[in-house]
Amino acid sequence: MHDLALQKPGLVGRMFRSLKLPLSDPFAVFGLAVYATFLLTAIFADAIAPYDPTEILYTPEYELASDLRPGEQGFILGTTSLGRDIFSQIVYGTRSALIIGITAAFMVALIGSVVGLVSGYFGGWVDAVLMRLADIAFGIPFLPFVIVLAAFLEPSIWNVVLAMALVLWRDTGRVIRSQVLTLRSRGYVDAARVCGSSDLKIILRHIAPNILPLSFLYGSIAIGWAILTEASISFLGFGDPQSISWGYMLQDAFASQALAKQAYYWFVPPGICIILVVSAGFFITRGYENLLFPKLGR
Amino acid sequence: MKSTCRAVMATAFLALAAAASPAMAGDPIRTIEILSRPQASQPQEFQSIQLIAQEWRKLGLTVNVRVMPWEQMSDVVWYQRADWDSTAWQMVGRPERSDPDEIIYNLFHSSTAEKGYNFIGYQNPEYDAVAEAQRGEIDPEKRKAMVFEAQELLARDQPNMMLVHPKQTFAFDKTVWKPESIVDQSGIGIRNTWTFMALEPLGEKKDIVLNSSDNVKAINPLYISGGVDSWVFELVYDRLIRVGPDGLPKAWAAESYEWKGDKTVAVKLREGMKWHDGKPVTPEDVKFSFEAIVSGEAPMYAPFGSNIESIAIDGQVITFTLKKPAASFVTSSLAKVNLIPKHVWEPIIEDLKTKEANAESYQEKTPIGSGPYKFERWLTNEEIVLSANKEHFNAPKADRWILRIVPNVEAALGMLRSGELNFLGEFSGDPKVLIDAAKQDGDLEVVSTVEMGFRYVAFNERRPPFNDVAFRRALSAAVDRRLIVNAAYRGFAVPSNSVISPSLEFWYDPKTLAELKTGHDVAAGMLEEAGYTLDGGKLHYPGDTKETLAK
Amino acid sequence: MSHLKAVASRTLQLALVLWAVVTILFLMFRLMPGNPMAAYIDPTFTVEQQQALMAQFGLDKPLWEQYFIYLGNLLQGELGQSFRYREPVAERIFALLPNTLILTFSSLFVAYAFGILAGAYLAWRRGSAVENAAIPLVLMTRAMPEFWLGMVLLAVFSFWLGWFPAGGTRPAGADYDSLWALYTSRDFLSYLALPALTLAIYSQGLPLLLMRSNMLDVMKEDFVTMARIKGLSNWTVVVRHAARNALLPVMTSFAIAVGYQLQGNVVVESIFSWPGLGRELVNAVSASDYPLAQGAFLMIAVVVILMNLIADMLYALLDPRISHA
Amino acid sequence: MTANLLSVRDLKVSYRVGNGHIDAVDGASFDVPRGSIVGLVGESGCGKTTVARALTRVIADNARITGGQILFDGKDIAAIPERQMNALRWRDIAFIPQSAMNSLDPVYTVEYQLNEVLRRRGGLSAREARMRCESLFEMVGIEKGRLRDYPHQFSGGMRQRVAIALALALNPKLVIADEPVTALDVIVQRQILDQLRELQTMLGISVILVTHDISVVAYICDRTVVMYAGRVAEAGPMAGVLTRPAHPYTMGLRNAFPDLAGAASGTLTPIDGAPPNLAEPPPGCRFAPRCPFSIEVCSTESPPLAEIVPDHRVACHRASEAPVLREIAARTETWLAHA
Repeated sequence: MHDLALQKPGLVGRMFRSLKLPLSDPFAVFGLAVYATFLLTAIFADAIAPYDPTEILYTPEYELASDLRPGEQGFILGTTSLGRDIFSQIVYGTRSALIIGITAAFMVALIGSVVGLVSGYFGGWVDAVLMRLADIAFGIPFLPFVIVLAAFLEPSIWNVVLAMALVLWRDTGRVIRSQVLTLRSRGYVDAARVCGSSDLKIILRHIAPNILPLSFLYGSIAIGWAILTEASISFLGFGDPQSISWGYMLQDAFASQALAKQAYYWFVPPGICIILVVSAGFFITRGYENLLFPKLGR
Repeated sequence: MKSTCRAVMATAFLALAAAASPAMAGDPIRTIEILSRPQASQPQEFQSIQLIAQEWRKLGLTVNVRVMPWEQMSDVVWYQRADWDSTAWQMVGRPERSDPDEIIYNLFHSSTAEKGYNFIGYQNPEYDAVAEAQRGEIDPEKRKAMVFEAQELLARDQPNMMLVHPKQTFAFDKTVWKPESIVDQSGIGIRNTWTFMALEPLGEKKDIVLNSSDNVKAINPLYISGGVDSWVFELVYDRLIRVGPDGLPKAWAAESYEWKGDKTVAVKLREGMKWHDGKPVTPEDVKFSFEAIVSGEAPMYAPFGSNIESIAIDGQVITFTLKKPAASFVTSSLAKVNLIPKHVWEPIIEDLKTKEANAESYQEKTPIGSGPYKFERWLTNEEIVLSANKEHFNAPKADRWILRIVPNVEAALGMLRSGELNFLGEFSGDPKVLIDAAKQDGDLEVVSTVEMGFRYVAFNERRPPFNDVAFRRALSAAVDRRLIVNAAYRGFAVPSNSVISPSLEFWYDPKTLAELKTGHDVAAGMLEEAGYTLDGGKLHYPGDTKETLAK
Repeated sequence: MSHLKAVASRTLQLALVLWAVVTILFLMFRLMPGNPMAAYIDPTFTVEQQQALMAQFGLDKPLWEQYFIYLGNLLQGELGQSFRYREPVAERIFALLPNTLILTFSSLFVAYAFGILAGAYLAWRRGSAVENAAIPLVLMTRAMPEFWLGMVLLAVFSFWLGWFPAGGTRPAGADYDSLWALYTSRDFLSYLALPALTLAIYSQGLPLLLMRSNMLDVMKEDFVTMARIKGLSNWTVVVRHAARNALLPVMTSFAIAVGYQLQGNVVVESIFSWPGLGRELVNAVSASDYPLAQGAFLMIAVVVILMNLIADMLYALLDPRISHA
Repeated sequence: MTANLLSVRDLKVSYRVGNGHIDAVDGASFDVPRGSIVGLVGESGCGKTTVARALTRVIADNARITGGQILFDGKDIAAIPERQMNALRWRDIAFIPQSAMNSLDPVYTVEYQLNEVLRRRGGLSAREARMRCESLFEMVGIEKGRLRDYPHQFSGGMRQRVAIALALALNPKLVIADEPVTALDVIVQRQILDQLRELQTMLGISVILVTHDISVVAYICDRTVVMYAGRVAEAGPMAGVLTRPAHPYTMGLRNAFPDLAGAASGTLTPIDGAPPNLAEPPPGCRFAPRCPFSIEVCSTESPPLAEIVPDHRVACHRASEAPVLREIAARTETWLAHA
């Protein structure tokens, strides 16, 4: 017992290790690199972005600095029809994208894991109730649900997160539950119970670490879902105009007829950012799948 | 750049304030809220509000722009009348609003403050008197003087901060339609009933194909269902009077009309008119049309008939006797109420009287009117097809009128250019884009018209500091309207300081705008004069006024 | 006997889920902030008119009473009256449903046909340069916002190249005897092309990846090796044995994809002016037309729930190990 | 017409693994006389299944026949083009897999799968095929009413019979049975083997029976080929090889298995140690590291496969001492001491 404690790495290190990041897969590594880049951008947005993304800018002649092309007047990616700096919006958009993505992913993974754990571990009526709830969640069409929620609540990026937390835990929950059932059938859970470990201890010690990578996998899918959903919601006009997101930028671009104006510098970059972040999530997911379910292999 | 500018300004004010060293300063003014709709649905409104908030902040106010969709905003403004500070709002142009009565009376008369359209709570007995007087005045010149007085009172009190009268921009394909045949209705634009009757085809294409972003809700002559719907039923149904291209009433199904005293109008029905099912249009039908709206089955139309005491028929002459004098009766009632066939609607209304639902929820399979176009087909959310009524006394030159539902403005422009549309009946995008597209395309002609409607910021007079005229005047003066015209409307609007649009030449008082002084210094001066002080860059109430509404 | 029991319990479960969704729907629409009628107020309205309007739609009754009225009406197939259109919700929804279904199914057929073939091909070419390039590309198509893709396709194929019309389901003013005549006309195909393509590009990823990984699994199975030892042609081996088995889960996913697609249509229908259920839902929600929004939402939910059930049954039907247990 | 239906000469099969390769079969030679059952026996990983599959030329993606000849009816089928080879498959060379469960396609009925070979490979008409299906089922003792059933609806033994019926469908000359009874319980094993023998005699075909179980060989085979680590250790008539084994490996193997009849002949003694890693095979005799009788030459020189008595070949440096070694090998301690 004693030297075991000595060898124990810190909690963070242990958590990190049990995530089993798929570092052998080049695409997954690319995905992680994309995440890292955007994460840094989001953290240092204030330092990177030359302007406040919502500030209406004027030229030195005190005219509205609208629809400037990239490079004109020193605006890297030009300005919007409202006279806002596109580059700064992209930079700050990273922040909301990641905030939405990561919180939504966290919620989905957390709720899904807890439901799956409790349901799989305790079984019986708890399981029955939770799985019926999952059935109901499966019966709710997701995008319409978000639309309704976003329309009735005040426009906010948190609507998407809330909707995902309310509905999308279902997939994670079911998968984790079946994983827990498999784990439970293995001897050591019974062994631990015979030794007098409490349920909580068994769950935290023996089961939770084994499902962590699976939660993380579903989390990384959820990041993409959240960002795409936020973009769709913004496009349909239910977004939050106060916080600049890439979806909002695209909506702004289309509403301002960037297509007809051939303002590619406006509607292409946010699209690429979305594709990059979301597919980065998918790449990591695939790396995980290859790691967790090698039978799917390449 | 801008923030430094602000800082310098603030310091300057600080110095000024210190020099004046007021004996007393009130509480700092709480955070002021201003409501706006989202950029997605209302880009110009949203941008105007951003600009306004930015200017107000320079006066030392803390301003919070709250964005909410229309449903929520209207709910707050209408039903929580004590709970908001200021809001963006708009009135849209409609032909019957060519008569100023509705705007002058409903928006500002104290009787509508509690539950009606005076949601800002404007109370001014002097104004009430003028608004009431103009209603009963049949002599146009005398009435005009009263309407001018009302406009000047509003300019003085600034119950609202008037922003602009936008320009309506439409376009059509000049290779399909003869450009000279377009009618530009004042305050409305070229998308109007007159144009649809007059459009002259140049070649083989004889169908007017136009777009709307909004779905058609109903084609029901007894239900005021929405803007797009009115395009349709104005073509399918005739009215005794129509508001002409110049904004003044014009005899239509009526051959002529005549005021007999200040409570009686005699109307002579045109002869030889027929319903789309072939039956003749009779004075009985006309009488029925005006009785149907007050039958209790058409609540939205009821106000347009509620002032009618009796209707008498003598040959082709129909005489309306009113309960009390109403100058606007011709425009707002005779030009508003659709003529409907008695033989179709009488049984329907009798049947509806026994039921809970009313005529507003009744949709005929094939609406029968007597108008210049006949109803052909309606595909839910996709298109409406009308065909020309060649027997009409003002038969259209086009063959069909086809309304396509195109929710996406980008797609609408693309369709216009590809020929899928030949008349741009609605364009919510950037007019400059449209003009550029027309230049590139060569086939398109764009026409902009100053609207009858207007955009404004409503101040809630119930809540301090908006109950103070000086404060309202200062806030209104803070923003140069030209900045809004240029920055938010791209030049496609005219500055406004009156609820009457300059497009209504007869009623419009140009003095209101000419006397409006704007600019930051003007506004700051007004506030200072009224005793407001700046402390630490924050604006404070005058005297010992306490902030009672801070959260 | 046990078969019957399984069907009965499945049906009961379905009913339970439906009831729960209906209830959530009701509460969601009624408990949200905002007066439902506020958006329908005109300056000419009097107080009495406003109250009459509320009464007409039963909004003056207590919430629980509204709920039971709502449930009762639903049981009779009555979805209520639209605030905005003043007509029965069911009528509008059933007018729009065919358009949505045809768009959903045609795009999914294209997506599945392509996805299945390409997935099988990639499984066959596994480890090749083609595969290495294709997989990330496919993942990227799933990472694209649908409206963005739709807009780009619209700009390129309609505005720029002029190959396809920009929106709607038919040429202006064209008349067809029936929906069938419309759906089988050539014109319709050109109107369908772009929205269906947008959806298809987005949805081909799922069947493709699923087919590929299933194929890889199945190709390792003994019976495929046996088929080769039997001297059967490559085609027979790959198509009749490997693909047939790999298809099972893919076909099941089709039913679920229908449910998902129906939700995704919302965005694409708005871009291509497609008169469908998704756009109606968005309109109704923006206009606070509760009965209509509820009806459209419910209709989509019913299809989603039904498709989940069909997916289960389809699997059982297609897999003799379950159907012939 | 040669006496041997099949003659394998110096067959080499190698697998590509990573950057290197493994010679799973390294110079195997044996004969299959017409009308006989030849048992191909050895531990798992000895290359017997690879040989069996190499005979059909349907081998793993990373495997390749790198040398030797497979003379079938006098023709080297290792060298003919794939088209010709494919023509031979199932018509001349059929296969009974280890697990019929996995080797029957789960989504088709048994009848469909029979029909598939009968019609596509045998060119039978629909009617002929149906009659043939029924007679095949009769032949393997399953009621024809079950033709319409799916594989999962049969029991393990029944499925194996179906697999036999399938193998016999086109009257092949050679049937390769890869561990056909391994997955079954002993009683069913006997039934299946009896039937196989019966049908083989009746139809006069040749059978290669691949198994790790020497008692199965003893039960029905005419001849035995013992493989070890990719090579043939000993080959000859079953009786000769099993009663008078000349290779120490065969001797050990004999001790390690119970009789098929169930009665163990004395105690069972496993051969200690594991087969060599074929990526780096030991020089000399590959059995040498495990062999209790190995001498110096064994670990330097590879023994040739030489005929010690007519028709009985052994690859062992001490083949001449076989009778003595047999005596010692029969003792359990020989194998234990070595460990």
